[in-house]
Amino acid sequence: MGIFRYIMRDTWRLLSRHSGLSLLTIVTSVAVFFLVGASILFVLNTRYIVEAVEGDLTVQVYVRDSEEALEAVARKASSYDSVSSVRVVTSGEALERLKARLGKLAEAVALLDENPLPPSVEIQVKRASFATVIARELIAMPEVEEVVYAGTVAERLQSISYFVARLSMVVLVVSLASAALVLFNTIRIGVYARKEEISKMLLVGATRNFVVFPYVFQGVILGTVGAALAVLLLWFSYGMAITALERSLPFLRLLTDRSIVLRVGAVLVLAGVSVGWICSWLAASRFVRQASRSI
Amino acid sequence: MGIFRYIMRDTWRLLSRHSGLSLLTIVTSVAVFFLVGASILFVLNTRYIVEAVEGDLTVQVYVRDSEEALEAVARKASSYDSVSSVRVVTSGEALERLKARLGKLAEAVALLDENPLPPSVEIQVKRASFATVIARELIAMPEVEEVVYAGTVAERLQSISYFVARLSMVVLVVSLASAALVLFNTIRIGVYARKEEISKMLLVGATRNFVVFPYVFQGVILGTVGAALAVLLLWFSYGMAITALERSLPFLRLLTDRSIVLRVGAVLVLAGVSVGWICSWLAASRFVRQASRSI
Amino acid sequence: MEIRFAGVTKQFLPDIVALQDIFLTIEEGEFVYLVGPTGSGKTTLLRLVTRELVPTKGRVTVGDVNIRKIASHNLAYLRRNIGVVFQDFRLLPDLTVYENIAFVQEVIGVPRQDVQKRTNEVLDRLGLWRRRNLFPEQISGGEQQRVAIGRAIANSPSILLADEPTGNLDIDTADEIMQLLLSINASGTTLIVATHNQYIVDSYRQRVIELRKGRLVRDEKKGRYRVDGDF
Amino acid sequence: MEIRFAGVTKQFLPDIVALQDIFLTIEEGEFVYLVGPTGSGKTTLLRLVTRELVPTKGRVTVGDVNIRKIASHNLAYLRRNIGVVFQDFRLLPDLTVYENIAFVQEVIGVPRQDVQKRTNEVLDRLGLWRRRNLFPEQISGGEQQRVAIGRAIANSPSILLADEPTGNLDIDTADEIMQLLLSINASGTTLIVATHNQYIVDSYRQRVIELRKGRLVRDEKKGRYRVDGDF
Ligand SMILES: Nc1ncnc2c1ncn2[C@@H]1O[C@H](COP(=O)(O)OP(=O)(O)OP(=O)(O)O)[C@@H](O)[C@H]1O
Ligand SMILES: Nc1ncnc2c1ncn2[C@@H]1O[C@H](COP(=O)(O)OP(=O)(O)OP(=O)(O)O)[C@@H](O)[C@H]1O
Ligand SMILES: [Mg+2]
Ligand SMILES: [Mg+2]
Repeated sequence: MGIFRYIMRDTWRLLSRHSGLSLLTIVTSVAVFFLVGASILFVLNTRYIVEAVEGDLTVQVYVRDSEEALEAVARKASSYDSVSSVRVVTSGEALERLKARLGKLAEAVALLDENPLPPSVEIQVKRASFATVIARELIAMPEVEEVVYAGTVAERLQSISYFVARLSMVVLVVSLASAALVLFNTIRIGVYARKEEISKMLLVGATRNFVVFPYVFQGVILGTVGAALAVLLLWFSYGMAITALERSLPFLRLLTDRSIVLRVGAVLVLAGVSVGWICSWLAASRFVRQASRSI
Repeated sequence: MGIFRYIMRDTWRLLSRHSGLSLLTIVTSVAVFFLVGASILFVLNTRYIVEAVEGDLTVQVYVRDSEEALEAVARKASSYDSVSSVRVVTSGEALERLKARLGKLAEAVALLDENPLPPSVEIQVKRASFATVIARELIAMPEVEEVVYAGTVAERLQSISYFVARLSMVVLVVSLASAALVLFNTIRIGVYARKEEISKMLLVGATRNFVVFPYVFQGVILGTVGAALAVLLLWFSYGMAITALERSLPFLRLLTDRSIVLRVGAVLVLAGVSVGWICSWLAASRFVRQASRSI
Repeated sequence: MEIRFAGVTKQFLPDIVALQDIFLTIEEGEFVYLVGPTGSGKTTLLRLVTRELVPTKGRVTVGDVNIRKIASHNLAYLRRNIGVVFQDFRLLPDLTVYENIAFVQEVIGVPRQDVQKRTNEVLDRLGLWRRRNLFPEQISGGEQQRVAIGRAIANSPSILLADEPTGNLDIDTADEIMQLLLSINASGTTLIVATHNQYIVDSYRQRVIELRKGRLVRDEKKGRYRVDGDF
Repeated sequence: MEIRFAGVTKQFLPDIVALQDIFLTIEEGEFVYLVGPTGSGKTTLLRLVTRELVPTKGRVTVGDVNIRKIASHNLAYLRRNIGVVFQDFRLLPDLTVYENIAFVQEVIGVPRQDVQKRTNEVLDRLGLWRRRNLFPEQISGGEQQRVAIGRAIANSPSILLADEPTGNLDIDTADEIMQLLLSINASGTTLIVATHNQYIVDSYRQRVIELRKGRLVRDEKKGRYRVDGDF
């Protein structure tokens, strides 16, 4: 217990007696964690947008003209988990839509004696990849005449979404790796500046732990404070970014709930604690080993 | 001249006698420059893709049915710089297209006695924002009956492209700022580890420049080597990324020419030189000033 | 604790033999001067006792332990029994005079109040009380040397190694320090003092061990700094 | 160059007056011992000459220059005329013995060959030739001290300040160093030697200036380490 208090006191001394060094390290870790946090938020939003776009995907199922057939198909479609909404479109509605769509050509359609358009069931799927599956299953029903859906678009969306998922992993891995590397080096160079002291402490009978732990706690504090400040910065800049985006790109659906920053922030702070711990532990015990190697 | 040689020799000593420190600094600067380079390439590609998508934008101009009118409109359209291609679509072609587009409904069209579709001029614009302008100008021509273009899509594309342009600036500024900050801190902490030596050198009669310049050159070398290695890394990983992207997202038009990496690389190396110079100069001269302040 | 060198050679580079074939026993509670010209191996001998160095040949034992056999994580416990006044002091530059002396006690877990009491006692004894809140670089060479001495004796170690402990002290202060060392020795601590100070060796006669070019050339009870008629 | 202290006081903290009201003139080419108990202000006096410190009150002039008036970028040129053996040596830890001595010559732009010649000469004179490629932490205390001396004399400065230059040397080596310093003084260099070494002060009699608690209490031509019957 006594020892622990001495170690905490030594941690405080390390921080305060080289406040310049501490400040530099904190600034570095703020920059690093801000970058990591920003890339995580970017990735989360991109994924969300892609998902939202995917959600707009419609499968149009043309059905033989009978009330029961329509209902059967609609019922079957509703039973899928991956379907988000099902709507029945009658022949009349379909004609109205066609007229609206043709615009200039509407008069051509008006020349028709009878309505040639079949009724259909409009299915909204949750994910581009489901469209193909559902289309294939519904075409097997005897009531169904034809299934139309944006094949290429669905495929493209699917591969884009797959790509975004992978990209987000790459961005995360690269930014986390660089972050850890940079922090590790910074902390290590900081310890390097004091390796003389480490060897002196060992010479007067300090145990390895007594020497190493103040550095470890110092690293944890610097990492955590850096991460926390980065989260603060992210909080404000995310707010501003979202506001700016909503003004200039109102059609994008973004993660506007700022609580997402807090969740990302929690991860960052945790990373700060562990990166700080690991890096300073590695750095300090390396110099301890070096210093206690007798020649 | 003699002095300069001594300074170069001292630079070499700084690098080689603390090779651990040099290595750490290089690794940090590789990480930092890699991140900056990657974000630049990301931004360039995003801009390119947006431009490419924008380039797909078509303005359809319906013209009163006469050869001269069609030609007049086509001629006028071709005269715009912002137009990338102009094509005349006859009534017959239009009908074929409609049939293809209606699919299931083609038979409805087949019932028509005469072809009710007007001929049109199809204009490809280079940029979403031009579509509105051209549409407005062409509708003023007496030969033109109607102008149809993807109004919302054009607007969205325009704001997305505007946003991507701004985003790329933000990404660049943030990543450059963090890079400079991290490198500055790293170099500064490295010099911090040797401030004792700086004050000793000053005490035995070294001029400020004699003390500072080895640190400056050291910083330049570390920054430049770091940037160069980062460029090498980018070269390979960009190749791999492009290959992977082309396989999974073949419809995306990317900057596949790897010479783009070399151009970005040149910028990075230049940044390495200048950031290395400025940071180490600031750091070293700060400690020189501190050491030569008499109490 | 007894210190024993059995055929110890310490070689640094192919052509630098700092100690050669040293046989030496220092009993518990002895007071030994280590003399010899500069570069003769005095500091090297002391560094072998604290296992800052390990011998190239031969065996060094402290108490019952062969210092080569100590696992490096147990080293701290050996060193706590040995107080050292380093020739270049090796004070911790970020700690004040007070903190430097307190540190070695804290390291072994002495409770706060005891540390306070003992540190103040030592500061007082060495005339450093008024400098207690200054950092090493703010005090004079002789003051730093006394801090180093204070740090070495703070834990009342069973062995005290003092490497040139009076090199930066005037004669009167050196006398006081010698009184202090003698009283510590009287309480049972083994003392090895490496020194060039003829005055103290000749004034406070004790066993003298002389090294020359790494070889033990003289081991005399109640000796002098130099043998009469030496060179 | 003449060194003149005119009413110099140096105060560090509200309660630490390291030097008080010093009036002192040291002519060009003089040899002066600076003595006094530990903490009496010897090092502080020397640091005022190199402008490591500026006086709190009074004026220090070296040659014709008031050291307070030197622009800090001109300081280097003042310091090149002053060789200093620091009490704690202050060798550059990343440079070998050879490089440490060569460095001070390179700093003032001496051409390579001349640096080589002079450095080897100095190494030879100080018996450090065989240690030339070792780093400071690899050599003994006395060897480090001689490197510090070698560095200070390498540029044949017009003023040589030596702070406790024999603290880590045995008597014979100290004698050699004194011969060296005397020969340097004979060639016109002003010498101030701060020391606790009674033996050298009494053997090589020169002007002695004694400080006590920051005050100049004695200034004697051909003096001794202490006045007979002192305390
Ligand atoms: N790490 C090392 N590498 C190479 N040589 C060394 C090393 N440490 C010591 N030596 C050499 O060993 C010899 C003995 O050194 P040591 O420090 O024991 O001398 P010393 O008797 O303490 O001298 P002094 O009185 O000058 O302090 C010296 O010549 C020194 O140069
Ligand atoms: N930077 C400083 N801050 C506070 N006090 C200082 C500082 N430098 C020196 N002193 C004090 O001034 C006094 C004179 O110091 P100085 O180093 O001149 O003594 P000295 O005569 O050289 O002693 P020694 O013989 O022990 O080397 C000392 O008591 C010291 O504690
Ligand atoms: Mg020694
Ligand atoms: Mg002094």
